Amino acid sequence: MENQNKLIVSSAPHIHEGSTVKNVMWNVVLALTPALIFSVYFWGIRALILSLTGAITAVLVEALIQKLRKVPITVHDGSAFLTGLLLAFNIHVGAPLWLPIIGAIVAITIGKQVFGGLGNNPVNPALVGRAFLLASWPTRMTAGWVAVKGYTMSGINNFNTIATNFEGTSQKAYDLITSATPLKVAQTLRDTTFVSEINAEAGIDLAGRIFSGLTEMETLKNLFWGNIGGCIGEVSAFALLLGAAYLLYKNIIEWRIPLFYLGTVFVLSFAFGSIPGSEPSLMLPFFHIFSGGLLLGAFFMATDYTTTPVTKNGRIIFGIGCGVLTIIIRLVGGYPEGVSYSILLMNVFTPLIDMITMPKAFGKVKK
Amino acid sequence: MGYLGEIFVMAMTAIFIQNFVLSRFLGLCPYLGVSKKLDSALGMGLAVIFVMTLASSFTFLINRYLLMPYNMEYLQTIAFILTIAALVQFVEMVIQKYAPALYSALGVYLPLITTNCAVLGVAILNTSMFRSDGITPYNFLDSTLNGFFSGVGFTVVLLAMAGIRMRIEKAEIPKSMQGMPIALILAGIMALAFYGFIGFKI
Amino acid sequence: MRLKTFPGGSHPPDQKHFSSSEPITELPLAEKVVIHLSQHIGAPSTPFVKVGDEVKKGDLIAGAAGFVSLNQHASISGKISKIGKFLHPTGIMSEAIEITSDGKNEAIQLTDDEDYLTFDPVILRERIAKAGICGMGGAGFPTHVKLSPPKEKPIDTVILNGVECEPYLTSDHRLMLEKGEEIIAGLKVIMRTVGASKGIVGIEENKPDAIDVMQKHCTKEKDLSVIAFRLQYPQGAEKQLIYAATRRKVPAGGLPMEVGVVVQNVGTAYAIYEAVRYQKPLIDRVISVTGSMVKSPKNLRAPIGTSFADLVDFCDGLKGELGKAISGGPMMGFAMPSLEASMGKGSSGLVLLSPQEAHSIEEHTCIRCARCVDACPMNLMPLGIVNAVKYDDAKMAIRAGLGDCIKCGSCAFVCPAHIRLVQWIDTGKIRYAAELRN
Amino acid sequence: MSFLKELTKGIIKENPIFVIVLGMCPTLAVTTSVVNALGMGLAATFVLICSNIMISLIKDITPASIRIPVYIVVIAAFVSIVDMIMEAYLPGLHKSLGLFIPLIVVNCIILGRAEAFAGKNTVLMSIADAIGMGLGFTLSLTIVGTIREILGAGTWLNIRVTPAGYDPMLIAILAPGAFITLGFLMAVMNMIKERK
Amino acid sequence: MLFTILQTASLFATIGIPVIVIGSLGLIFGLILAVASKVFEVKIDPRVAEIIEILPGANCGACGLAGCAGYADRIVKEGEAINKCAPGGAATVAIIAKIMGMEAKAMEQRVAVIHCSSGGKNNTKWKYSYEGVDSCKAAVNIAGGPNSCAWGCMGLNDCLKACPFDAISLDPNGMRVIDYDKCTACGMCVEACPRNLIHLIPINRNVYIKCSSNDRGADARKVCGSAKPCIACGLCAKECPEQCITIENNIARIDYSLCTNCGLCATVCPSKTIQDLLAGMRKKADINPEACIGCTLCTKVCPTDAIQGELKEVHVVDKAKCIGCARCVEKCPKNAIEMI
Amino acid sequence: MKYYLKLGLILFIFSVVASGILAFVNSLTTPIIAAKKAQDEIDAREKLIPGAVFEEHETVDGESYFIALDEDSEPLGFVFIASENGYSSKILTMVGIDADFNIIGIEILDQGETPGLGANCENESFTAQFAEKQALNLKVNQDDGEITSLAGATITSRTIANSIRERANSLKSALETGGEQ
Repeated sequence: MENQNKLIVSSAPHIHEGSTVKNVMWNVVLALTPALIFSVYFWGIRALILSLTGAITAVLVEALIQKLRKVPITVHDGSAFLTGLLLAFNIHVGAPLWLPIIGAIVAITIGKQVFGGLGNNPVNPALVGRAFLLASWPTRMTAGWVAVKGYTMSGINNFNTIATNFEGTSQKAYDLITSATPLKVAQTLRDTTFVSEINAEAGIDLAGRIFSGLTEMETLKNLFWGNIGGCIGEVSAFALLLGAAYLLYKNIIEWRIPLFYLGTVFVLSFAFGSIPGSEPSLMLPFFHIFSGGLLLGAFFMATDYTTTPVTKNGRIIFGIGCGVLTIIIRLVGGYPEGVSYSILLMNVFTPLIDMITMPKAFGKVKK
Repeated sequence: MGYLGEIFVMAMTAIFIQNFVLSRFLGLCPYLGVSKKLDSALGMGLAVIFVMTLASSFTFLINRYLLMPYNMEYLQTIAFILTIAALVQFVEMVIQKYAPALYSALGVYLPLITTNCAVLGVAILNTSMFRSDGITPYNFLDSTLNGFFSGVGFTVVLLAMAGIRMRIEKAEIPKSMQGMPIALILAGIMALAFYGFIGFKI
Repeated sequence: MRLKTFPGGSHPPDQKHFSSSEPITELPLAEKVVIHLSQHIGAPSTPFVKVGDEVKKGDLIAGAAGFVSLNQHASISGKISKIGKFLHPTGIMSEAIEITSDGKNEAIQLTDDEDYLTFDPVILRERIAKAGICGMGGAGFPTHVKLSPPKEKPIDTVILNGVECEPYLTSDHRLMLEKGEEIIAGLKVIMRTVGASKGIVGIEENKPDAIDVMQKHCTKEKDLSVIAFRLQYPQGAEKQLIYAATRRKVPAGGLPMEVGVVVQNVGTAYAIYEAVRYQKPLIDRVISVTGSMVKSPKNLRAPIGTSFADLVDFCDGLKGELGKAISGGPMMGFAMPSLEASMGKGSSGLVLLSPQEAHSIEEHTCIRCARCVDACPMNLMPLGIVNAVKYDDAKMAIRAGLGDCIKCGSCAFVCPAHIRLVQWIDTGKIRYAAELRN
Repeated sequence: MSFLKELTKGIIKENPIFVIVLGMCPTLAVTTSVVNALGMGLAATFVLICSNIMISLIKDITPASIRIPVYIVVIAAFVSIVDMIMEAYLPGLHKSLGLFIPLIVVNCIILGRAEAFAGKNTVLMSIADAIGMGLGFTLSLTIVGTIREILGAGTWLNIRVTPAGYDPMLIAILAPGAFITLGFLMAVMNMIKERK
Repeated sequence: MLFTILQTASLFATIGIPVIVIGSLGLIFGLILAVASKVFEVKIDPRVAEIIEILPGANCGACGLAGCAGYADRIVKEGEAINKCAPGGAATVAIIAKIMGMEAKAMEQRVAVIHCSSGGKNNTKWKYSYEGVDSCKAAVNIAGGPNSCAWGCMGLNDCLKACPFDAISLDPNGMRVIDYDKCTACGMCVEACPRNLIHLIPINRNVYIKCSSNDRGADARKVCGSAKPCIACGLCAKECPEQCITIENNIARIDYSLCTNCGLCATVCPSKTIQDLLAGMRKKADINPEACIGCTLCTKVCPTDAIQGELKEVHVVDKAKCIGCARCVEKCPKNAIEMI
Repeated sequence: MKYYLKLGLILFIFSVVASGILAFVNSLTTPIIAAKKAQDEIDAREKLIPGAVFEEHETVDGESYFIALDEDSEPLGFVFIASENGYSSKILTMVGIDADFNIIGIEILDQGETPGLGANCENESFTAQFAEKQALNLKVNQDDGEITSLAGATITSRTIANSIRERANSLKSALETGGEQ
């Protein structure tokens, strides 16, 4: 019969710190807004349109699927919005509008809803969407990038000093610096054909010069503020760090994965990141950390709750694994950037990592 | 690059870049069938490594010393499958008799491997594989190692698959997606992830 | 220097302001008390009286049924009016003896042995057992059992638990302020009983006045010390307290004596002092009546068996509609279906919450954020245990640490999905009791 | 059981791909285009028919303990024949099917039908079973191939069927697309089954 | 002559060598396997061998196990389900069933019934307002369960969730209804109920006690939300013509091995605790006046005194009183009574 | 013993029959396959430089090439097969050049590149652009050359261009040193 006016009885604890899934997700979205603001500042309203297209498509698709599945519609929890936003952040501003739409559809269906929705997906849905797009329309995803006005794609502004005295090749160096993202430049320089095209010694010399240009202070500054070419969300290291600091402060993400991820990249890029003809320098790790989607990945995607290990040691392994894979792909892989794939791959192995790092109870000794 | 480097290239290629399951489409039946539980996946994986290594070396010898001298490469299929079937059955009988513990761990998976196309696949592929210079065909050791690494590649993805499947076992997967469809989509996502290894220059 | 603490844990708001400045007040005589036969861990006591018997305050009315059991004494004088099922502070119905007061409050004769500190440990232990003392922090383990460690496990350290990490509760805090000397005396008795050479009083940093008082009483004794801990829940849990104070790790599934430590609540120490010196049985205790819904929050010294309704009446009643009544603290206490229940020897507080505070949010599906893993002071995987219990996988649940869980509630407190982790774990503990024993 | 019933069951009721879920490797590997799918399907059908006939003929003279090796030899022989004939007369198709022609030997459908059906039934019934199963296999391959070719290349049987502006979704003819396409097809089959 | 030799030689080259090579491979493997099968023979359960024999042997892994032999082994040793072989199909299942001796035994069909009349929205008394895990097994530990009756249904539907056949559904009041057509008596709901309210009874007995309270009558009445508790008055036990009802711990129990499904107990129960699903639907006795010899045997067995008639006179059934137990039919020496 | 023999013999008989049949089929198909391959090459050459007569030659390094002669036995140009490992396979390209090493046309004979990406190198739209380009410094646009790479398949495109360039250069030096035997 009626149970109003009865005392509420429930299991302990009877108090809660007050966090909810909803405010966790929207807080992450909030932490991403500086990056969005920066990219709108750099590229104008189109960055915003692409981002919102991705996010809104994701929300609509999720609502539609949940309606078809006849389960409660939970789009207000912000997870779909976040997925769509992250997906759009991985697309460059010159991409057609249908790219984030299809990406968001794929991310939500194949990446998330077929597994039963939030909490069940084995890999990061936004990255599934991105990998899908990259495999389907490689040219659309890798061509037609736009540099920030007044700057070059690669962030190297003093190309005049770099490429002088190289008869017939300065045009080539110029093209490279102005039209390729920093990591693409690094990859091209590493490719022996670039060097061998010109007579060998001069070629190595030129490659070394351009590479030093990548790692000099001025370029790093451009990388840090975002005065380069790149994907919508990854362009400004500063904005991403701002968001990351907020999340760490709010205790929404945990420090282990980002720290070990970035730490591994730092160490490995210092050890192996330079190219023949260029001196290894302490700038090199910073170049690797600020360029590409590493900060976006390390703080916002490798920390995705559902798809990363739950154990503390597992998170350390995960972070190191992501770092190693990122550097391997950047240095010897077929893609200039390896953040997405390294996180995806580690996602695949997350259940195994969890299993082998199951924590021992306090006071439990090894048998 | 010394021979160690050659081995490294071979391992990376077989395990990640040209993974048997995810990019060569070989051994899919056990990959989809025996990946529901982690322990059986591990048993299957180890058995596959064992048989693939053994089969690679045996079929290499048969190919090099029986078929090639007489220009009878067209008999590869029949000779290889006969060898593999007999080999597997023989190994199974031996360990069942002398190593019951090993048998209960691995042996039960052996018959399943006879008809695993990954084993015949690696045997046939070995006959047309070249070292990284693109000229030297695989020798006996190369073939054996390739068999071993291909088996390892199979095992790695099988284990990852089993881990994920055990985790999503309890997820509220839409009814029509349960079972094989979700396993296939998972495989698709894993293949997508393995695209990160594409174009490696090692 | 950073204060000592333990790994893991959470930071619930302490909410001590309601009653921390209220001195301990004596409760006027209640009309009825209900003495439960199971106020402790172990076999329920055997009643020695029948309906109609006249008893004096302090009379033995039920005896220990075995070693791990407890004596129960009348907490007021009067007539036995009923022996039957009454509402227990944990919310269930259980066997109890009801005494109706005769208004005289006549007590048995007490002694005073000033040389109690020279007594043989055997006698000390006997007096403690006779007085029916159990752990007063909430768990209710019979004290004489805890103070009888086997010979092969020598005890070198006694830790007094003055942490009171549960939000709202202030009874231990007030007791330390007002009865500091007696508590230290109790500590010395405990040390003598178990043959320990070192005594530590552990207090959290949010009670600086208590730290001062206890330190004052300890200054003369070189083998006694007071340690201040960083504020972190559950500092008061036995294993966490031992680790924070001594860096010793009690083995999983083991008792503190395995690392040479005995932990006692400050309230217990006070009761031990009274029992040994005056041979006074445990018939009353200090309880905090607090929370947003009580008109004047107080720390009361009340006879065991007083109904919570009587306590609330003495605190000028409720402010409005009551949402939840918790016996104990909000992290580990029990919500009760009504205030009819009567307090027991382990009742350290009564927390009264409004309906708004009491309502909880619906469970969301787990998003695997792993905050429960980070918060668990026992280094377990709460989400793993819960999933296993949900799908009835006893083996997996135990592998993930079901048996080691201390039910501190840190995991459920921080869970953004509001999953009732503790309830699931509790369900598992009950369902797989047989498997856990193996 | 009638001849006709044996013939038709393999196409829908006991469809080897969608219902029994056997022979996944070629299903995923060679369905990048309809031509390949048809070629593979027909090659397998041919082997299936021949081996079913042969095995139902010899079933009484094979001792149980070497049944599998004998069956495998029979199947391998037919597969090799197909391999050689295809190389001689359809070199293009032979090249694109590549490794998967010899691998018909270990296709679970062939050995499975040999064991489960031909080893126990008459020649006539075995032929019916083989044709049915083979057609079911071919049909399934063609469906998968159709979807993948249209999505991934914008063509069907190498004829352009999509509007000029269509930017082919390459993933459909790559490995991940193979898995995902088949996964969704099976989900659709399940959904249809549930409706019934 | 020379030509013939040449021809033979070239024929040998094209066909002979392959034949020799592969033939000898076959011969060697055949021999090795044959010898090995004897030398390394390991005794296994003959049933395993039999099952391996009839399984397709494709080792496809569709069963999720390691090959046909692995599957056969699991069937025999661990009782794995026998219907997992996709290539084998129904025929194989039938043969395995035969080998395993699993042919459907003639077993009395049973169904699950819930021994409580509360647990819905409007017929449950609550002790407190429960907030917590939506599951009976979890709620039962919180202050002894949210409903006032410590023995009754908490209405959180663990049984419904446990049913693998969707045989349990909710009526508008939130009461669980068991569909007898779908129920297979698998016992999952019996396991699931933490208060042991569900039991399996023979499907042809339609009478059961709809209460499980061990409280004494007055207490039980106080806490029962539907006001239909068993008060252990013992009327049913007294009236039951077969003496199949016993009262123990303040609750009546029916011994179904004796019960004849007459439904009399349901009619006498003062608190309407006994559920009779056939009430009012049973056929009533009818005496053929021509065959009745007036022996009065039937009047003696009738539990409700529905048959009237003096010795040697034709008896008449009072249809209003007859409950359709058919005891008279059995007793009548002349087969004069029929249930219509 | 008899049991073992029986098993062995049965397997033997099956193997013998099977291999016999296979050998027979093989003896029938081998010539067809060989002929077909040869014909394909002839067709390809014919397509590259129509109406010419081809004469096979070998350089000192043992690499074969063809000289295309017109009706008057005047050399029209050369045809050779360039091969190099591409992205995931060995790519064989037949190239026809005129006497000045300008490409007349190319034909991809064999490749196993990624379908949809590298495999598009067989498409007319890709191969046609090679015509009339100078073979001696053939490069793809990424390397500052004139050949527009296939979308998403730079490696394949580059492999083809580079292999042609290298073969053309080695042929040129072989011809210049008069290395013909």
